[in-house]
Amino acid sequence: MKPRNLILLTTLPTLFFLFFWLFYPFIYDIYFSLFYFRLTRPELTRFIGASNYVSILSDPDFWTAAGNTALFIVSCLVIEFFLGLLLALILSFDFKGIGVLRTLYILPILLPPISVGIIWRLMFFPGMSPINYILETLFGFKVDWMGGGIASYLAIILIDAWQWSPFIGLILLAGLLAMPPEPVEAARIDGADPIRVFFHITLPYLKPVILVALILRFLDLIKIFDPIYAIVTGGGSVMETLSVFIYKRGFKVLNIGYGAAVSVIFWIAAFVIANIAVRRFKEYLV
Amino acid sequence: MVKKTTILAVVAFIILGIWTFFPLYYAFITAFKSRIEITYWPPTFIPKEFTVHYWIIVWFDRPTLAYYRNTVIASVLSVIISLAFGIPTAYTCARFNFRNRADVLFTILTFRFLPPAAVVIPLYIFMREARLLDTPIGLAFIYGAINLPIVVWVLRSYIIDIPPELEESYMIDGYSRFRAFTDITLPLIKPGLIAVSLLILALSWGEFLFAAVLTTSPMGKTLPVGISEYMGGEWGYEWNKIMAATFYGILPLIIIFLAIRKHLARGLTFGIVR
Amino acid sequence: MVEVRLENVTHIYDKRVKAVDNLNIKFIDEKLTALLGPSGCGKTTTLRIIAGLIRPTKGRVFFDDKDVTDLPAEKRNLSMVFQFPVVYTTMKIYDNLAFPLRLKKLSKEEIEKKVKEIAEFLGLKQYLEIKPIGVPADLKQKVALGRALIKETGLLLLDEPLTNIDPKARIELREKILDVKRRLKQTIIYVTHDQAEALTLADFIGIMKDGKIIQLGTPEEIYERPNNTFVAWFVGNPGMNLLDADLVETAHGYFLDISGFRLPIPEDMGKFVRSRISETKLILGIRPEHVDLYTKEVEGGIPGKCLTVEDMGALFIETVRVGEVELKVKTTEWVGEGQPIWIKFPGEKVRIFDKSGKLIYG
Amino acid sequence: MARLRIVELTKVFGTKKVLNNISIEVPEASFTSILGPPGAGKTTLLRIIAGVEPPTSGKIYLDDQDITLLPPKDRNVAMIYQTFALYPHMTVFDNIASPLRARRLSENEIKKKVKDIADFLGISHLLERFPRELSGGEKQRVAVARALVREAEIYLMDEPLTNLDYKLREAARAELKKMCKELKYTMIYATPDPLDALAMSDHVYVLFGGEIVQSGPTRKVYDFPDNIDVARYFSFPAMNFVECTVKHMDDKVAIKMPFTDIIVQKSEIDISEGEYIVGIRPHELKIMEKPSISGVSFKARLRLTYVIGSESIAYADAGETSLAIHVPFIYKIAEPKEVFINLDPMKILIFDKEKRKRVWPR
Repeated sequence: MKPRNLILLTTLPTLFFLFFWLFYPFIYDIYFSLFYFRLTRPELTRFIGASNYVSILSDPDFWTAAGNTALFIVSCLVIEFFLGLLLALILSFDFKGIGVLRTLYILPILLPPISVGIIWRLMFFPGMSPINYILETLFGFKVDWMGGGIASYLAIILIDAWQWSPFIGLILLAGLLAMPPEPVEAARIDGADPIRVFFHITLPYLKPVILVALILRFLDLIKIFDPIYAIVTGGGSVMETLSVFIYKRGFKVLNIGYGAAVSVIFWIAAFVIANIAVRRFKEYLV
Repeated sequence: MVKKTTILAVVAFIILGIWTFFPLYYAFITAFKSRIEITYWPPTFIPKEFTVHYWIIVWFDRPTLAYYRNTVIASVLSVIISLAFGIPTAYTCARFNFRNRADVLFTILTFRFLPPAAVVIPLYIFMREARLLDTPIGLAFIYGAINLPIVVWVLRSYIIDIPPELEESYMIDGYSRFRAFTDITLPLIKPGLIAVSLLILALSWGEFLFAAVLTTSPMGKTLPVGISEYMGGEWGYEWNKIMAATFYGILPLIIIFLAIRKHLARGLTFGIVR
Repeated sequence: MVEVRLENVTHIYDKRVKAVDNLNIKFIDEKLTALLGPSGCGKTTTLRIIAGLIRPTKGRVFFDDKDVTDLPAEKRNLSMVFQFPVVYTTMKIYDNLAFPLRLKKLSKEEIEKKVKEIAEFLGLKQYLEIKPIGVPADLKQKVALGRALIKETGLLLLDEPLTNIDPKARIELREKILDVKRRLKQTIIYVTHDQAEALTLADFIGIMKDGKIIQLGTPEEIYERPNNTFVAWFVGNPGMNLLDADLVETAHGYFLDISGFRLPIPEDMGKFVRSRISETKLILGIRPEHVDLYTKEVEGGIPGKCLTVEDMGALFIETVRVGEVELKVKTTEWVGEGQPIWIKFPGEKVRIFDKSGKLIYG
Repeated sequence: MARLRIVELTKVFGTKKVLNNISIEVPEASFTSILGPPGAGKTTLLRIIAGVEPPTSGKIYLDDQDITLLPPKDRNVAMIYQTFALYPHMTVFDNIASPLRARRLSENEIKKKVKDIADFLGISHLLERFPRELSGGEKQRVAVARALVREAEIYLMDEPLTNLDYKLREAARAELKKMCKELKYTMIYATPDPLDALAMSDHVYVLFGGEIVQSGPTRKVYDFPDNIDVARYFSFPAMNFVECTVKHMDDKVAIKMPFTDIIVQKSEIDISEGEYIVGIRPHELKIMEKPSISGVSFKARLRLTYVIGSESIAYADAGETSLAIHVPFIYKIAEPKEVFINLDPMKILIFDKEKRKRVWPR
């Protein structure tokens, strides 16, 4: 077979498959977004042009959700980076049994986010929160984690950090372990103490790996949904991100047209950001 | 100096250890507590009465077995689908340097980061029309699609590590390119292939948003959705049952995690970090 | 200015691999000693033990009779250049060179003076203001060498510093290392697998194999009087011809019986060899360039046939068969394949080893 | 065995022409080298001959059959890669048996053939091992065995000696040459090393930047390079080049170089007046204590000597010009010193300064 045909035969089906499931629905989003369309009242469906967009963009709740998403992304990235770096550093020590610890300490990564959310919901649940008990015993105060506002915001960051700091830790650890020993050794022979070695040699060396970890984390955080859902559902107070906003306005209320319009905005924003971000990986294409 | 570092490291290990394992521990022992004990204040950190009752009962007072079955079907099928599309693409993108290769690869990768929430509404309508609502088959296709970028990128990185000379040499020995792929490359990337299969199995296993929207009948739900529904309604405070169910749900994932630990960084970074 | 001494040093990796095996060696002050050996012989491990980057499993390391075995690398006050050029890519080349001095807390003026001096010496002046990213390996290695020299320590360790340098740039760096050796009174330990570098640069060569020093001597001693067959084969290009032989004593004097022909040897040599071995089996060694080769029959010449000729430009390497053995001969004249030839072994160039490979005559 | 003919072959990758209008003829049972620096297109050329890479244009004939479009499995060409390309998940036996299995031979036949070739190459004891358990030299033998186990029309070798250490290389050259002669194989050997080409091949094609710049019998190309680039590349040690001016004086010709003049009869060197570049091989220069009566002698300052195995290269400054001199034995100097250098005017090459083409010898 000619290489050209082989390439077409192997790439086109994949692209088609992806487009069918993940792009074609977006076209539908655009279509629906131009209608007033409730699943429960199909007889009321009518073309309304850009009205859905107008009402979204003038809806303060939408802007709050967008702002919340941005805020979550920034706070989670900062906290997870530092925790992840700390984790990577201590796990890079070499002693007997470190292999087991390296596995155990990154365990949360592969747990389903929704299960993680449920486990933490227990940790935060009013009236039975062991965290509140510890806080009360040690510091004499309690927090209403699920009551909305700053506390809920903190709770969700904690959940995300718990699950994903190990992800950053895992990547940085891989970077640390792949680091050639010579630069550190050379710096030691030059007479540098461990702290200088860390800032002058190790950290600059890790820079590309850190960038990869943060970009991937960033792109995932845009979609943040599960932990918030876990905290919010069944009575928790509202702390909406864009994903939750679509879910609630579009789906739970079954206002498809409106939800589709939010989806279009969100999809385009995510696509542009993701496409720019992933192209930073160009150097890894070989 | 050395001693100070060691002490600091030990302290960090302990703090991070508590932070990582306390929630898991507490959730785990909660599943052994009695109905009354879970409401105790102060909460108990070691169950006073130790009962396995709820570990058994969760199988019966909800269709947990059906959840399990749906999850298994959806995730296993999604692995097959994404490998079927992904392996050929990964191979040509690793072996041929064609003009639009970078665009193809980046387009594929971008799809991984699109928010599911933004396409879930049309997919709901589509699935309803296609009569795939409430079936694991429908979910399997979607999971296959969202995991396809991982398969392409990760397997591509494993294939690149196999020198093309091996295949060429095999072709010069007298075999076709297809045989060279099946006899040489495939056996050599086997560890990577297994790892990436288990990784996407795990990711499909725990997917929530699509499953929550696209399954509505009790018998059609997957584990994450089923369990999340324990939280509402009359079950809302039965944390022992919720936790038992949760742990049943994550147990296979812990086994997968242990199996692919060495490939995890590479798998989660699309083959970028080795 | 530093005499380095290893006493009974043994190093075992992963509880299994014995990289260095009970090593005793003294590196003479202000001389360049090369550790030469095939890959995996333990030479780099030895160097890293001296640097303090590895703590030996057993044994002590002394600098001028001071036991430094427990001292970490940063406190040993030595400098080192690695096989893979190590530069700090986040700093300008100026700061790379200044880095060790800043750690020593020298004044700004002093640092500037020294950096300028070193940059001048290594030809780095026009590069001082750039960061060493994407620059060729030889430039990086010069920066690394500069960083090693600027500290003015008494001990310089070089770990295959030319191996990863492009062959053209190697010539210049080699000259710089020779310059360093001439100008500074440093003890230099130079690890290499390349006999050319060792023979050229070193005052002393230590040949290593399987974690042991097999021979330590001047390049001339190593080349002329290899004390065993491994050294004889390893050094030289091609290595020494080594032929199994049998010492025969007859009424007409001594002969070496090599399968298919006999080589008469002088009386005193025969006697000497006889007195040193218990049996008659031995190994005769002769370097390819020392075999005399004739295309016409000569008195005392052993007849044979030329098998293959390798044209080496300036010289030819002939593989010839005499009796039942093959040996290599270096010639300046081309001799065609299949042509009859006669060879002679000049007595003073013949080396004799016992069956275990130890030198007994020559 | 077959002869190979390549006609006007061109290969374009993207916008880059990696091979440009290549025409090659390889006679049956001959050893042909493709000599060129890394990146010249040697590997691509071999891969096109093997059929794993299609050419952009041009034809390839095996005897008289056009094989340009045949897939590799249908053209019976064997190739040995620089990295040996052993299949890591197969034993040595299965590696060697692979081309036989592709031809659907019976298992008994396969066993016999593999055993024969393994005996021939001395690797019978390795058949049950996996490639990772082999040393570099053993891997190379297995790769050779896999190529030789079937009777291919053409054998292609892509730098099979590059990944061996120098001790193995010096033995491998003679062996490879001998084997090809004995078995009458048609061999195409790609290498960046002028010594490989010189030592082994009957014919050489010099490939620069995807173009063949010169071809012919190996020693002829070596002795009479068409231009400066070939002369610089295909010489070992690398040739010295000196700019000169040629003046006619009656029946004499004066070649004025910066450090000395060569004056010869017009009958000896017959070129017109003008600016030229002289090429002098390092082994045509001799170091002397006193000026010699024959040839041309001039003063120079011996700067350093570099020992390469059993030979040396000395670097001397004659005025502003640095010259490399090959010395066929180990030669070292402690300090730079003044010497005389002798040169035989009949051994020089003269190139046109503008066109860089050889003008003498004609």
